[in-house]
Amino acid sequence: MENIKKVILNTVPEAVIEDKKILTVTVEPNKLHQLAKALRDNTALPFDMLVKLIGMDWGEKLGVIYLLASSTDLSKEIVLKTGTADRENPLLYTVTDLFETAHFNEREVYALLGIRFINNPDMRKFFLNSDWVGYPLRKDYDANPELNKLSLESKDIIDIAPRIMEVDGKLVEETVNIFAEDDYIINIGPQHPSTHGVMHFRTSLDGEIVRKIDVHSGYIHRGIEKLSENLTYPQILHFTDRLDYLSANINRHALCMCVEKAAEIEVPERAQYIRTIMDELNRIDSHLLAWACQTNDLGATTAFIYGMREREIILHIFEKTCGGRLIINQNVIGGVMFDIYADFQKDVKSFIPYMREKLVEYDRFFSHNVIALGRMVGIGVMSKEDAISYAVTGPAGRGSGWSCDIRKHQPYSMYSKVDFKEVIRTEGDSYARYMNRLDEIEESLHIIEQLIDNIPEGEVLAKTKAIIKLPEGEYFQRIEACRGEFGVYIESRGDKTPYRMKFRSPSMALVSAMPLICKNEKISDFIGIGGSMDYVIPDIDR
Amino acid sequence: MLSNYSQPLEFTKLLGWLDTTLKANMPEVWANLIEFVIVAVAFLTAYAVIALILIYAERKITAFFQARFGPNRVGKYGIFQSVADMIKILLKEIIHINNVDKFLFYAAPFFMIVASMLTFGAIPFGKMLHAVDFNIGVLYVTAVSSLGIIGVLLAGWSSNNKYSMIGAMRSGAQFVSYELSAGFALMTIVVLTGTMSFSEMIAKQEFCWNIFNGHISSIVAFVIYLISGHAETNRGPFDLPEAESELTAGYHTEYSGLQFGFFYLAEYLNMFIIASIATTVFLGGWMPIQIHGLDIFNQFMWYIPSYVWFFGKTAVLIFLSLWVRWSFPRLRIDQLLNLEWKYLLPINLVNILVMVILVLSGLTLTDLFPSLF
Amino acid sequence: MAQQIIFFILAAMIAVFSVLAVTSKRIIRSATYLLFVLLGTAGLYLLLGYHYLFAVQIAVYAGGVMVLFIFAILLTNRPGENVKTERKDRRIAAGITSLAGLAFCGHIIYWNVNKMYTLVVPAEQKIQDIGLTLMGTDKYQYLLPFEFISVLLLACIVGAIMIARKR
Amino acid sequence: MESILKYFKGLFTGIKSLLFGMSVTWKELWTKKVTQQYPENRDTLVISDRFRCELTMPHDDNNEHACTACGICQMNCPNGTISVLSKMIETEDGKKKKILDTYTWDLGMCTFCNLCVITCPSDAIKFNNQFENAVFTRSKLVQTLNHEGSKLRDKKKDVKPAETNA
Repeated sequence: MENIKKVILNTVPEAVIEDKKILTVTVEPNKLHQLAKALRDNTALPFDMLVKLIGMDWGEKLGVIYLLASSTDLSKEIVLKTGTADRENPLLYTVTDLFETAHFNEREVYALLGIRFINNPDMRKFFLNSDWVGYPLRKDYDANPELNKLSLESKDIIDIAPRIMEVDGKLVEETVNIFAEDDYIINIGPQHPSTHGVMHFRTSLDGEIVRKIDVHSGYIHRGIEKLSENLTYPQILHFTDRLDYLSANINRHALCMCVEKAAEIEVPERAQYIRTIMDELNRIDSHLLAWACQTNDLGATTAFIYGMREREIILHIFEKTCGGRLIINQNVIGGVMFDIYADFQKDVKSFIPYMREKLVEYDRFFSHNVIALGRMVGIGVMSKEDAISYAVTGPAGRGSGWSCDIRKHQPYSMYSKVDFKEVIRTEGDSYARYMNRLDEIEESLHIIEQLIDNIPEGEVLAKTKAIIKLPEGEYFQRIEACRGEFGVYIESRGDKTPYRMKFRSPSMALVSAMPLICKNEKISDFIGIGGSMDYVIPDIDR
Repeated sequence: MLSNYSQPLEFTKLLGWLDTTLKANMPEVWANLIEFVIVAVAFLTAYAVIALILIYAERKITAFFQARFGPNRVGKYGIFQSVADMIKILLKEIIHINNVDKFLFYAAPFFMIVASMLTFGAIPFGKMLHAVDFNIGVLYVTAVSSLGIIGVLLAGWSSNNKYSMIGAMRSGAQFVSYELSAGFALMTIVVLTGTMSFSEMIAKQEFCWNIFNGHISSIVAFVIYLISGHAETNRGPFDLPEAESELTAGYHTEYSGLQFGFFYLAEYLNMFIIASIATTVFLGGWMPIQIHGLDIFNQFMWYIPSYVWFFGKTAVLIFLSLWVRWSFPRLRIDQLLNLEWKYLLPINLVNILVMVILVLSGLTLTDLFPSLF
Repeated sequence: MAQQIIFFILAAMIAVFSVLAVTSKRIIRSATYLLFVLLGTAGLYLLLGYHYLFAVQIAVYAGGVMVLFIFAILLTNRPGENVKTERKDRRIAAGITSLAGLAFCGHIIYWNVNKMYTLVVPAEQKIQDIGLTLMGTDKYQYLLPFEFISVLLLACIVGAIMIARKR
Repeated sequence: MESILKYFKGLFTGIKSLLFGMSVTWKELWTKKVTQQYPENRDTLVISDRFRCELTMPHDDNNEHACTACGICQMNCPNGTISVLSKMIETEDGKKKKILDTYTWDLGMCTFCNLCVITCPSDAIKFNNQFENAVFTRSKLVQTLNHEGSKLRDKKKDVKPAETNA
């Protein structure tokens, strides 16, 4: 990391470097792009993955925090900060040309904090309507409902994007049309059977072929990050289950770990075991649903129900363990809410061989079906470079040959002690993503097998203070959720509530890559690719 | 030959008696008119009843393929479910849509239903249960069933909905291609039997079904006919025109109530029609299984009435179609056209040649073993 | 008697829908009306007992050509928009021309219709005969024209593929 | 030649894969179904003890509960589902004491996060597994948990430990 400091100082000599847990660099807005580029192009250890892009309102300043990681070794992280004191018309420079994933994130920051990014090719508000009054995540936001009245009027969708470009050192405000005038546009969503939620793709078609996709999101945005700012940490926990509801337990695990690390709470080993087993069961559950939905997207309704049948067994185990099936509320700060029930081991152990048998059946039924192969092999190809640039992680990223499993790179809980394989395929097509999920179910079974018999006796919940306050500081936690890397960022000012809470949702990266990989594919493959990416909308609309 | 066997459960006598009594008691014009009406009413009833049974059977069988129970709330085992559905569809409001071509929008479902009705009329359901026996039966069936596609195209166009439109376009491409294969497969058998009339075809299959008679060639034609028939009825895995995962409901997205009911009914009846044509052309139609020389066995088989044979064979084919439908993912449009133009059609063309050679050089089963049949 | 009634119904249907097909401004409706005309014609064949011709009329015209018509119309961008009514003098000219055509055709039909009755034998054609006529090389057999048409269609298909390839 | 070989190989492997698929559905056709038939199976239906359906305040035979009206549950609830109304009474020995008046809980707003139960210092509330909670109006979802005329259980008398989840 010393070399990195040198690189930073060589590029931007006036950068302020702080040696915290993660190296933190603060620079002026006009130097940020230069620094990010230098870090990305650093050959020895390229920081080419933008993990999180966090818009911040520090009070006097508005700014952005970038968490960068190296695609070769995800545990190497660096934090960049920049900000502007101009609250009326805050302008920062975009990094979209360096990290594609920044595009949607910057649009989100614009919608929620009002910071506009120079040179971002499309600076419409993400999540919010263009006529929304105020910027919700600013501390001085006026939440008076009179300002943003509920409108029942139908609004036309405006396909004109404003943007600010820098031409010869001057800033030019201009607009661009997203679609050409005679494009044949269909709306896939917001209510559509195959968008897996309330997602809206404006799709321009040429016959059956998709030419361009414009993503609209935010139909079910709940402002969880804003809500969290007024709630205590134990209260925030129940939101995490409602982000990506299919990896509910894993998300909750992430927030618990972040708080535990910050408050220096030791989690009992038994709880660690239970958390890991439940996480993996959750992963199997999610991958089963993903498999089922993908087959359904490809038109095989029967396979869909087979997936549901197996998933039911896991849900039943969840129900017996912690009284919830989907939103399971199992993890709490300091451990788990419920100890395992008497027959837990027996149930899980009988599930493992059953699931293995079913995996063979899935293989026979769908994985080699000639129609299915035709609809998945070579369809929706995402190269490794694109996967990194769009920060697409999880089974999708690993399908593009990118080793991006946080469980391997930054082991947490019991993952350092168990033996498992990171499933990687290099084809980058729908089929690779599809097969990755099935193989990951197998790996998860393997992990559970190693843990289930060795759960140590003891407490499941560490003693914590009645009111948990985190010491002042910034806390990052990354974790491998079912769809990829899930991240939590907490900025604490020493209160019982966070000053700023930010979740990194893997689904947002998956969706942001959709326009790229669906281009020039058939419309039915667009649906199939969507299934193979397996995004969950509430995860995006936090 | 046929009348040698006693056939107690056939409708032959009843129909004959009806005809003679009517003609004895009134002028022939009126007798004919009454007969027409009776036949029409019988067909309409059969049409509705078969559709209801098919819908129920499909839902039940599908459920069992899919680890479910299927309808089981309305009546024991849910047997009245489709009746309830029918009542619901009849009572449902027909939603009027703005900015559509009203005339075409409302006419479209009728094309579908009329086309399948016309085809339905020409099917021999049993001995004497054959409304119109054209001597070009096969050609007639292919011709009138092709009218249905116009309904789909017009529905897609007049709905003023882009999903419907894409569905209709797909349907057009699909239907035009697969009709070719279906037609060729039937032609193969026309070559074998030398007739286009359904009644003559059935008569020729008394001891040896066409599918056995032309062995390899017939079986290939049979499989191709089933595939392309399946595709023509727009059912999975060929249900692209209404692919629910991408087009929500394709060409009938905007229809409701009875309008939708027509499409729904026609779809199920088309499935039945395809199966029954396959039965008639390949599997001996309503003819019971008979073995040359074994009179006792034959007599025994004739005790089972011909319409039971017909519906039994058809049911087997329908089951096969359901089985296929619920096992496979949907094809993409280019896969669909590839299957037709790269596989089915070339194979079909070769197959028809093979059949000609088989017939000309006397290699069919009846030619090879005349004593057996 | 019954035949007469059906004939008049069919004739009226053909006449009305032909007029509608020409006068409708919406091209897709015109196509549909034309379809009804073709179906009516098919009905006439059926009335005459020409089952084969009836089936071919439906299969080729109604089921084939019309499907392609409609399909092609669907492919065009906003068909039938901006169609203007013709100027009055042009409409009158067109009307006179068509009346003249009607008179001419009517004259021919009227003077030859008696002869037609003697030529047409109302008997059902056997499929075998039709097949032999199409495929035979003797006098009054049509293999050569049949093959000519096949070659023509092949040329059309090749041409279509060439055009499609260019895009 | 090779392409012809590929054509036929593709054809036959394709058909084989389709037949494999059909064999799976065929097997399923004859397999006993696992679907449960609710409400016929009400008698045999097993709902896990931990399943969270309705918040309840257990009362004993003397119509006494353990709620001291401290309001911690109300404070901890992220959605404002619970409202604890207390009143002041005068006890026999003349001291003023705060006791529970009404304890209302809105099922319609509850997210079943269990925070109220785990933070309750006197184990006065718990979730039961009565899952049939559908009603026709929203207002019926607002329930009062303490029974009519109930009072606080005397701590000294309370010998048996509060029920905990297994």
